[in-house]
Amino acid sequence: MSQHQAGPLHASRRNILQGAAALGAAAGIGIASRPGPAHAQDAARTLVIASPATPQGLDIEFDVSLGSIDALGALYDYMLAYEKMPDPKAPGVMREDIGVHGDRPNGLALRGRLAEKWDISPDGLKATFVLRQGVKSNWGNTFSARDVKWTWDRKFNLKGQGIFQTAVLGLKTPDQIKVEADHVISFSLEKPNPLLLKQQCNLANPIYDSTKLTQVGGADDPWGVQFLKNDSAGFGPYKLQQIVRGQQAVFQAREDYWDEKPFMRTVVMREVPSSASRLSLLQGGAVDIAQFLQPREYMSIGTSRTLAVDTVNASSMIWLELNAKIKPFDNVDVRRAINYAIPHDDIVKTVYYGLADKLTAPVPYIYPMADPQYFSYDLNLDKAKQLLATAGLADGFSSTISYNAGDPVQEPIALILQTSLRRIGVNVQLEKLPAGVFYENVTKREKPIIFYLDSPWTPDPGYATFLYFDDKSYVDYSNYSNPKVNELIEGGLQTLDDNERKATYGQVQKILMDEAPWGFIAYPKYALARKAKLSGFTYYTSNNLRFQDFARS
Amino acid sequence: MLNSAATDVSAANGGTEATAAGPPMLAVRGLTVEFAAMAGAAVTAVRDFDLTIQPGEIFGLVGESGAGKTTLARALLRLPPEPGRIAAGEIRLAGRNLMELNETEMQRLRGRDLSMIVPNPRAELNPLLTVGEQIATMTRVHLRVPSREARRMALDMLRAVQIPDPERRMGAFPHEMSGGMAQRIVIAIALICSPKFIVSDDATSGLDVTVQAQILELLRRLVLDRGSAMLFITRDIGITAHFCDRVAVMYDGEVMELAAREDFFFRPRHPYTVMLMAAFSHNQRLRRMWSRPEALPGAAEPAGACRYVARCPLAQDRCRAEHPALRELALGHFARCHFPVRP
Amino acid sequence: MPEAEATTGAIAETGRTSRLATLLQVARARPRFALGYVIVLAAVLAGALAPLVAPYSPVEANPAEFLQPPSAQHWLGTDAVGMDIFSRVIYAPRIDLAIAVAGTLLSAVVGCLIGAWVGYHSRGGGLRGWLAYLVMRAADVMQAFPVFVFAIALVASLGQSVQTVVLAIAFVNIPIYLRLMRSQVMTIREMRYVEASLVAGLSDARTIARHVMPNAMGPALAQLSVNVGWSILLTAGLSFVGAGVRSPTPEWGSMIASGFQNVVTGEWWPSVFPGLALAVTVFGFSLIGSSVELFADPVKMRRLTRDLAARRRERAA
Amino acid sequence: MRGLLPFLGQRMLFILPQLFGILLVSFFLIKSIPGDPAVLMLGPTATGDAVAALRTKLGLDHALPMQFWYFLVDLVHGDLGTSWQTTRPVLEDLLQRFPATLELVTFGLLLAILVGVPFGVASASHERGWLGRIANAYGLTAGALPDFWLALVLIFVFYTILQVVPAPLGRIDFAVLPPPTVTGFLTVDSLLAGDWAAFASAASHLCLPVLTLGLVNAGPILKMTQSTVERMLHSDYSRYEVLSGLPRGMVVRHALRNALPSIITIISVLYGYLLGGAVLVEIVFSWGGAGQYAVQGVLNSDIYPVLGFVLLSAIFSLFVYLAVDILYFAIDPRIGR
Repeated sequence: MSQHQAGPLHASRRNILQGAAALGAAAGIGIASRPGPAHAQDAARTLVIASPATPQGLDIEFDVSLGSIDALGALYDYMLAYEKMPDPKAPGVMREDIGVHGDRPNGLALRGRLAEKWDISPDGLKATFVLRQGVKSNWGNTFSARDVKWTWDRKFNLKGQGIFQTAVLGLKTPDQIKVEADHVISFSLEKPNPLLLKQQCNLANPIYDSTKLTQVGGADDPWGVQFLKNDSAGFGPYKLQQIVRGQQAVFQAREDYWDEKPFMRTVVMREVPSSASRLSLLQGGAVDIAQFLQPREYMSIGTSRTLAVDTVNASSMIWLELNAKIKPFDNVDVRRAINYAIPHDDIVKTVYYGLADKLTAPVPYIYPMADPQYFSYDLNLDKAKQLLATAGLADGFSSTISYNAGDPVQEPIALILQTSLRRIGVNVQLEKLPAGVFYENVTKREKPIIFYLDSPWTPDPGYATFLYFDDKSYVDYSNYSNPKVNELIEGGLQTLDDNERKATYGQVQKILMDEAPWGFIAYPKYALARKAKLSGFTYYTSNNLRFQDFARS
Repeated sequence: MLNSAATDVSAANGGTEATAAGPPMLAVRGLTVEFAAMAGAAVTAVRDFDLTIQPGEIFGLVGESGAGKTTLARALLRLPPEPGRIAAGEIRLAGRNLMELNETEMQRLRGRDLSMIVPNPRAELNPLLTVGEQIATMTRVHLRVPSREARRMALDMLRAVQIPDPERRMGAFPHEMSGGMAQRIVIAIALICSPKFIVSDDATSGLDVTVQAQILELLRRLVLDRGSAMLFITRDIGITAHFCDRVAVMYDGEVMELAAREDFFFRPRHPYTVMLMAAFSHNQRLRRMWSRPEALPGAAEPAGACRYVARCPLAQDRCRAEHPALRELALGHFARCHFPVRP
Repeated sequence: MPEAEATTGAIAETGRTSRLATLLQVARARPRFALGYVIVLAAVLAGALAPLVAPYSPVEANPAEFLQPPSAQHWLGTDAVGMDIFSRVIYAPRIDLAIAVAGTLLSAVVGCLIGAWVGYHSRGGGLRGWLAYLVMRAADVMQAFPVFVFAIALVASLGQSVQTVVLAIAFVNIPIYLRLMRSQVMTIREMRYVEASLVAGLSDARTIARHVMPNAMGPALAQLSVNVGWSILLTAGLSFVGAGVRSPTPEWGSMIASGFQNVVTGEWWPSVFPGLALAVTVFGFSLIGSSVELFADPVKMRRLTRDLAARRRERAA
Repeated sequence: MRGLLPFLGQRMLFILPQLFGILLVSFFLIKSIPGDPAVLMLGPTATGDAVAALRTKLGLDHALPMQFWYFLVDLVHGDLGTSWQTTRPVLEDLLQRFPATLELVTFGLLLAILVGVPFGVASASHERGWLGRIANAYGLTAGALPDFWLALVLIFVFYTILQVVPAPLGRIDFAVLPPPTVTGFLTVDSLLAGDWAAFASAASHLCLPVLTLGLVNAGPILKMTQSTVERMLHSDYSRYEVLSGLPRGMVVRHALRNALPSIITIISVLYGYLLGGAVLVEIVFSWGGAGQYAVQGVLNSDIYPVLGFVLLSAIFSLFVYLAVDILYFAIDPRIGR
């Protein structure tokens, strides 16, 4: 009897529960079908990247942070590009063919992008580009020579990092860039410049949609600075769908892109500040790529069947700026002594887990004309002490090494250095600088020894050495100054003959290694941790990803 | 105290009201309360105490500060002040031996059959609860009446203790009441369950003389109406003269003299009693001497001596050598003295 | 309830005859108090004797042996650059205790001095009374500040060094002592002997120094130990976000921080051991703090003595 | 309740100068940290001209007092400035991050209360029993644990070894879309949206950080509860209740009620403190909360996030204290009437 009574009651309760479950399920479907990046119809064509930071700005003039450079290669197109070739060591990985090709025009293996044809006059003073027709921007505006002209005018006017781009080409006024016809543009130089074509491939020279930018900026903001903080106007394969800084940026492939449509229709960059977290997201399958892991974490991926790590030799270098204007680093022997006390092998093994090579030249070893033969600074504490004695510092001295708290490898390297330097009587204090103020400290050049990790994007020894060692360059953060070196570097930047240049830069590298303006530490490799099924990774000397390279098998 | 003396006293004590039927309302035998000390022997605050109180009787107990009155009062509810502990003795309430009850049974009994009226009631009442709630809680807990009934009973009780405007006062908080008003509330709490026995500890000490008189009258009537009995503990010997059926005086944990009211006041036999009365009846200055801390009974008295010997003007060698027993000097009149004062 | 008070008072009286014996008994009966002193003593000794005891240099990187799990060679393992964790853990009290004790003492001295002055003049009018009021409002502001953000900002603004951390810790603690002292002094100010000394012609400053301060120091002193423990935690916290002492100074907080990334991947020892040492030390200080609190509180002390006596009696029975 | 409004009004009057003082101190303190926002904003490749131009634009070329004045003027207009790190208005950033911190701290404190109060009451009413001893030991231990270390240990045990909780990576799985923002509390919002997947994810991410904060902060709550309830149980009125034969449970309940003001006070103090004090736990769990935002601001010379955070937490504390006052008012008839 009591069971009979309980029966219907139970039933009705169950009904209610079922109803609730149905509601829940409906809600679940609601989520799944909600138009969102992570739930696009075709998950296979969505690329999810765990990144240390979402793009801070989207304007290369003011921002070269990690997230930003990955965005640039997707949102913008460039005049030229290097041809791709398979990486000699990493199977399945492509890289730019940046070598010297005597058989090709201008000695370079280039392919046209926004420029279809290009030509440099025999005296090397004028370059003419014939531009591609029918290219549309993400705002639907048609590409023309005016866009190129406007792009370079912007650099002259804003005086951000673009002013460096103009200077490196020897451009003094905007008038040197001329619209010859609707789709023809020319660059006129006072002196021949071997970088002219290389710079057209440089990530820092994206071509803007001038129509859109002049229109949105109006008179107050003729160069569209405000607009470009949070949006893009370019001719690249993707457009920006959403950016929430600190959380994520979403990119959508453009249907009206002029070239081959990218495989990945949607790209989601999620900000995950901790590298361990990025790794664990990749391991959990939540993301396709985990960027910038720590060396130890790459090793931990090891032999996983679902994950893979691509490791390639790269253009990055990490070194100590030995400030030549601060005693005792004005003394060459002291700088040499420091170099002899760097335990390269320990650093490469303990800190990088082998994912680096020792820094054997003042330019990236993958660049043409880089020559490791002048490197002689294998760990030799006796020699170091001897050099200190020669410098009158037999009892050693005290100093400070400043490093970036935001780069996890710098502290362990600093600790190893500290121990090693103590053995030659040099007592260094370690100064940890928060990531945000680290670069300010580098640019102020007031620290005796400060870490620096950088890569000269243009694969050219002249470009690289000018950047770091010519005292006219504002990136000469070690205050190194040698008129002879200046002369050689600048001479090589006005020569088109590759053989002559090779000799010149050989000499430059020899002097630099001898005078040791840096503490030469390592070439960190570029590594990409990804799902095994993801293919197409291509390495660029600007160390960025281009989302359009990737496909899923 | 010698055992023989104890039995002696209890027999005589009970004999006072030999006509009363049934067991006495409260019978205490050999109650001893000790306080532990970190170093040295324990201090005895109430020693080998005997007391018998009949139904309907109001028994006065007078003593100075430190005589052990409060310790005794609380020990009767088996809750001696911490860190004291009942070391020996027996407490019978209407024949039931309280020492044999467990804590839960004791808890049910307190406030129900055996309740206590405390001094300084404004501090004793819970400041966050209305007085109505506090009174009603007693019946809800002890008599298990529903809340509504409990409220009604509380209201009746407030009327009974003559609180003006009782409906409004039900919702008042203790801090909103005067001392006399709060004292009435505490009396209401003590009496609402019609307990068999009430211990009143210095209940009127903080009150104005006029209020004091009203409250005493009220208390007397309520106790008698309900057929209860009461132990009325006070420092004020004068009150007992009007209010109590029998009176005892206590010194250093012992009864020094015990007699029916008239006997006690007209024919005191113990030197201490005489001194108390003299001090009380003469002038203010002497009265103040009563609670002077220097006058505290010393724990250092030799074990074999009369506890009062140090202050006694009539002390002789025997008083220092032999602890006197409580002797019945006349019918129902006891004194603990080798050399009682002639009446 | 005056009578019960009097009785217990009498008992306390007998207890006072042998105060030291009581303390010893309490220590025996409450071994945790003794434990507190033992822990702190051990930490101090570890710091003092570290150069003799430590098997390795606490700041020497040995890249050949990085991230070794605990073993016979490295009792507590090694960290990411091969420094011996045991050596670093026992060297750390030098920094952690020094900073915490120095910071606490500094704040106590400054806080008490200002607090005494403010308390002395709080009831007065005029310029001094107004200034005293201003000081109290400033203390309000300081205390309303998120402590941690404030401390980091101080370190960031003054530059990273041991002295700065000490200063930051002193700064955030000052209001505690200021308030304690002020309220004490305000009470004592009203006492007769203070007026007497004023009437006798002593200056304000001398009155404060001679009569007010000594009588008002009690609660501030009782606060010290707990505060040292708390300051150790704050020091470690500062180091954890990178605003504390410089690497590789052996310091528990920064050791925990440097091992932080390794914990997720399973190398727990670089973080866990220093944290354990830190927790045990702070625990020691809070034990001392609670024993001081107990000795300073007559009511609790009485209750404890009674408990002990009761237990002794039970044992005897 | 006629006394309540003037009572609260008085509090408000007191709080405004205090807010001003806090802003003043933080402004000059952060400004004294070396670091030029213009240089930092423009990055390493900026030229001197560009930096100078930006400095003018940001008003950095004015004297500090003037800069403070401009900040106050903007503040009155609801503009808290812009963070150079996120390049977003600070108010927007904070509205996003503050609820994250608040959710963490609120649940953490709830747990702390759930542990601390019953345990404290139990130990106060069984002073000499084993429960009292455990509670004593717990109170002392919890106060000694560095929360960031406890967090690491919990991660090691529950994530690395047992793998029963998600990785310590923020508030919700990356694969799960966060629910539309209503309160900013992910758990609440996902329930409002009926999104069970999001709720499960948010709740599982809350587990360890809440456990950390709960366990550590239960210590002071326990101690306060224990000592106050103990004091109340030794008070005249508790003794009187025992004398009146009220059952032990009721006496303890009344003692707890009388102890509530002290307990509420310690909880409110912890609440205010934890907004900034939970930052270490936020860092360990990559929580992305307001405390983390402020600390990053301090470390990177990003002044406006710090000022914004300090201001917001002061205002929050103000509300907490108001709530506490109202609670006092409700609990204790002696206040304000």
